[in-house]
Amino acid sequence: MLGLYLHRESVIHRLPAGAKLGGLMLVTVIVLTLPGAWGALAAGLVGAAVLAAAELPAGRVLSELRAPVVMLTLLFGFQAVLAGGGWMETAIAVARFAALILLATLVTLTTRVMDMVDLFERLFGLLRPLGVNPAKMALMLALTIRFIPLLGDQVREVRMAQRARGVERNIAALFVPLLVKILTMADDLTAALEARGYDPADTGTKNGTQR
Amino acid sequence: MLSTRDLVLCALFAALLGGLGMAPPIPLGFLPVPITAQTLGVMLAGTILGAKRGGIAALLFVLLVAAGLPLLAGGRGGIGVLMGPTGGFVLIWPIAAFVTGWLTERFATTANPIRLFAVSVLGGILVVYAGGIPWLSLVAGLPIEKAAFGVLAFLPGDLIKAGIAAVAASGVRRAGILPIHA
Amino acid sequence: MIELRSVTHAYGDRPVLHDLSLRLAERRIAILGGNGSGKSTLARMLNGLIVPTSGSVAVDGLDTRTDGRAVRRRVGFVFQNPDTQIVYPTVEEDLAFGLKARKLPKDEIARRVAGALERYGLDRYRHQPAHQMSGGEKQLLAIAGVLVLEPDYVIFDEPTTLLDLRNRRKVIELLRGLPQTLLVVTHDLDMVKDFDRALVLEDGRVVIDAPPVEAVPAYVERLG
Amino acid sequence: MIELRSVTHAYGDRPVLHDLSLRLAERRIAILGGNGSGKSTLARMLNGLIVPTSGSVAVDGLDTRTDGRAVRRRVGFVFQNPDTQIVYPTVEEDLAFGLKARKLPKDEIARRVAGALERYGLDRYRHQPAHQMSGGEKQLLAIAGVLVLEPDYVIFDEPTTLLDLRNRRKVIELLRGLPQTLLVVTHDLDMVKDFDRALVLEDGRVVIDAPPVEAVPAYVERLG
Ligand SMILES: Nc1ncnc2c1ncn2[C@@H]1O[C@H](COP(=O)(O)OP(=O)(O)OP(=O)(O)O)[C@@H](O)[C@H]1O
Ligand SMILES: Nc1ncnc2c1ncn2[C@@H]1O[C@H](COP(=O)(O)OP(=O)(O)OP(=O)(O)O)[C@@H](O)[C@H]1O
Ligand SMILES: O=C(O)CCCC[C@@H]1SC[C@@H]2NC(=O)N[C@@H]21
Ligand SMILES: [Mg+2]
Ligand SMILES: [Mg+2]
Repeated sequence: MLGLYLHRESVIHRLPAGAKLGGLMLVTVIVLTLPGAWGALAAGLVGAAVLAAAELPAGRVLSELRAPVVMLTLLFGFQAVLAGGGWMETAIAVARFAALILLATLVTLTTRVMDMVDLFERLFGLLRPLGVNPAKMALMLALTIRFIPLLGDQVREVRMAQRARGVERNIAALFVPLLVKILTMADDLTAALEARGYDPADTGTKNGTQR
Repeated sequence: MLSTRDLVLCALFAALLGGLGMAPPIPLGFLPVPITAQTLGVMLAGTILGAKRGGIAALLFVLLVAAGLPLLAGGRGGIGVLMGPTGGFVLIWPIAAFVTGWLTERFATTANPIRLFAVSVLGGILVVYAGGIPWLSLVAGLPIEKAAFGVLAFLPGDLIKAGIAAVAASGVRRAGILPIHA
Repeated sequence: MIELRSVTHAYGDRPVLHDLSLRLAERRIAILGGNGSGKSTLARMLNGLIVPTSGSVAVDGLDTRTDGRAVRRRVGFVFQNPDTQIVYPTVEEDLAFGLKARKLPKDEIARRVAGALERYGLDRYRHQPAHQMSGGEKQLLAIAGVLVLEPDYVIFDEPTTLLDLRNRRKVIELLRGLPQTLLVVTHDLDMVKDFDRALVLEDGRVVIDAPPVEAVPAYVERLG
Repeated sequence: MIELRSVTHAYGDRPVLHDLSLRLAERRIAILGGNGSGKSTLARMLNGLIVPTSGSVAVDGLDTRTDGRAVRRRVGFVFQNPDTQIVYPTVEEDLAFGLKARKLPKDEIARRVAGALERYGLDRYRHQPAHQMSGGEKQLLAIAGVLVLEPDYVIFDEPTTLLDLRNRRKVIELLRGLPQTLLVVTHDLDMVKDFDRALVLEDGRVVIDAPPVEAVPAYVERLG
């Protein structure tokens, strides 16, 4: 996976997160309602324009699309063959989703996680009457993004440790140590968050440090 | 209500769900829905974290996919994908994790792998199919019986995942870590 | 000053600290002891991350049990593993995290982050994902993330164990230059030799309490 | 003997080891170097956990690329963090894990596990959840879990960093008593002073290759 946010001093980078996500939604709806190839074409053009304006390395960004395109082709392609839908239809479906994935990727590449999370926090504010705590949701989203590469490291480490002990492939045996590690790491992560001034009681709900 | 530790655990399992997307998806051939490892994450979130935290973990994952992160198997993400034929399966994951967790809290609080397997099947397979089949039928224009019949092809894989979830959750319990009561 | 009054702590029914009473007023205090002797538990107690099962801990007169939040504002904490301390994906965002949690105004946050980026040599990593940095750089970021909050006391729990000699030296130098009161848990006896005081823990009790010149040789001898 | 022929390794497009050619035949070899210099990558290459991007590694004539499994039977590996290596919830089950994977007969497994429990002082933890043990005990268990497989070579990647002085000494003594050929990655220069050979890595190249009496002072000097 291409790193999440890729810093550039571009107009697109400076746009507010809300505008970018709102725009993405709008384009998505348009693309999915426009008939035939038109939607894909429109989204592709928007994508190309944004890609250029964002001053991102086009080659690298587009190569990120390779896996999803292969995947989409396999998904929709078989359908064409077996269900007799025709290749044209498959190509259009693949192009539509590929263009939408490109647009989504461009949003995450040009928006800092913090800004994205702030946006979610404001949106969740609307759900406060339902008992939703927007600050907590926001923090969890940020943590999730941070934990994904951390987890990748843990998986690699655990797998290597198993191979080193002569077990080349044992999925059940992979998950036990992985989960034990994740769960023990949770203690340290919790302490570190609170040590840095995060206070769960801060945002309306009660429940201080407890172990 | 959620302690800091709960926030961390939810985020960790949401990340785990994302991490399982790195495993290459397998296309079936006759449905525009692949076999993926990610439902295993749904089962693990439920059986290990319980209803509330498990549900939130899966919800975080869905929100991040909606925000555009390429976290679905094969590097896909964004609202567009969620509107596609597989969207129903994904959107139901928070509820599926919640149900798995709810059942776990009631019937599978020990290290007994059989019970853990059963709750994983009910929450992580039945609920997911219940969300996925009607959506698939609608979006792909398939008659619902055909969609339901096609989805049966996922059953062997999903049963294996439930087995892995049961063994793993049982191992975690035996290791003496039980965040379900914490 | 940090004061412990008959502090006892148990995890479940397993006692880990036994009736500790201490007044910690020196500028640089080392906490030594074997694996499992209770060092991390004691350290976490000093800023209220853990509250004692019985007894009390007070920082400048604030009780950690009742004023935990105010205590943590004064007492920063750096852990052994930087990976578990970094919250946001990129360096700049991560430095801002604690400041945002304190609800400081935006421009104040920006000012302090910029200052920290420069002071700790992290400027060129500003927009870089933290997980791509080396172990030493990550530990610097973790320390910076705490110091940017301008605490009066900083506790370090084995901050150099994962570092190589060069990075270790860097961190030690950084510590030496800090104006704050420092409490350092470590197995690295060399690092604390010029400290003002060293406590040696054994099975949750302080068995040596003296300046390092005395305490370190006595500790080494105890190890047999 | 382990032999590297023009080994190069890159993660993605980032080169980490550059054209290394080495014949490792000494009984005790130390691998030194800064954070990120490529020590762990090199160590993992020696038992085929990582295969070179170009070039080849052979252990007693077996190529790690084609005979990875057979190589790993001969070459044991102990990681820095014992938590990663401990697979099964309890001590006894964990020790049996690697033996079962080798499909040894049941009574042979029981015999070897009992032997290891005794030899490494783990007998009283036998049925205890491994992750509730202290750091030092966990590291002993991790080492025991590898040695119970009776490899001819053992690679240690910073086996003592998380340990206190006493446990560190225990591990060092344990290493000293091992009949196997040892390769040890470490930042602990003291630990390797009586080794037969020390390699110092810098940016993926061997910059010093000499007995520790020469190599260690030269390395310290290089650090400036
Ligand atoms: N969350 C916990 N639950 C139960 N027991 C714990 C917990 N944390 C620590 N312990 C136990 O308490 C004792 C003291 O642990 P502590 O972490 O304070 O030791 P330490 O001196 O920091 O050791 P090390 O040098 O290995 O870091 C150990 O026996 C440890 O196993
Ligand atoms: N799986 C990986 N993917 C990408 N880069 C990696 C990976 N593993 C290591 N690296 C990079 O390769 C370089 C060498 O890493 P390596 O772990 O071999 O260093 P090391 O000498 O063991 O360092 P340390 O003393 O910190 O353990 C580092 O820059 C590291 O960031
Ligand atoms: O990646 C996606 O777009 C969503 C895939 C949904 C896959 C469903 S979930 C239940 C069933 N089991 C599988 O392995 N795949 C399907
Ligand atoms: Mg400790
Ligand atoms: Mg290393």
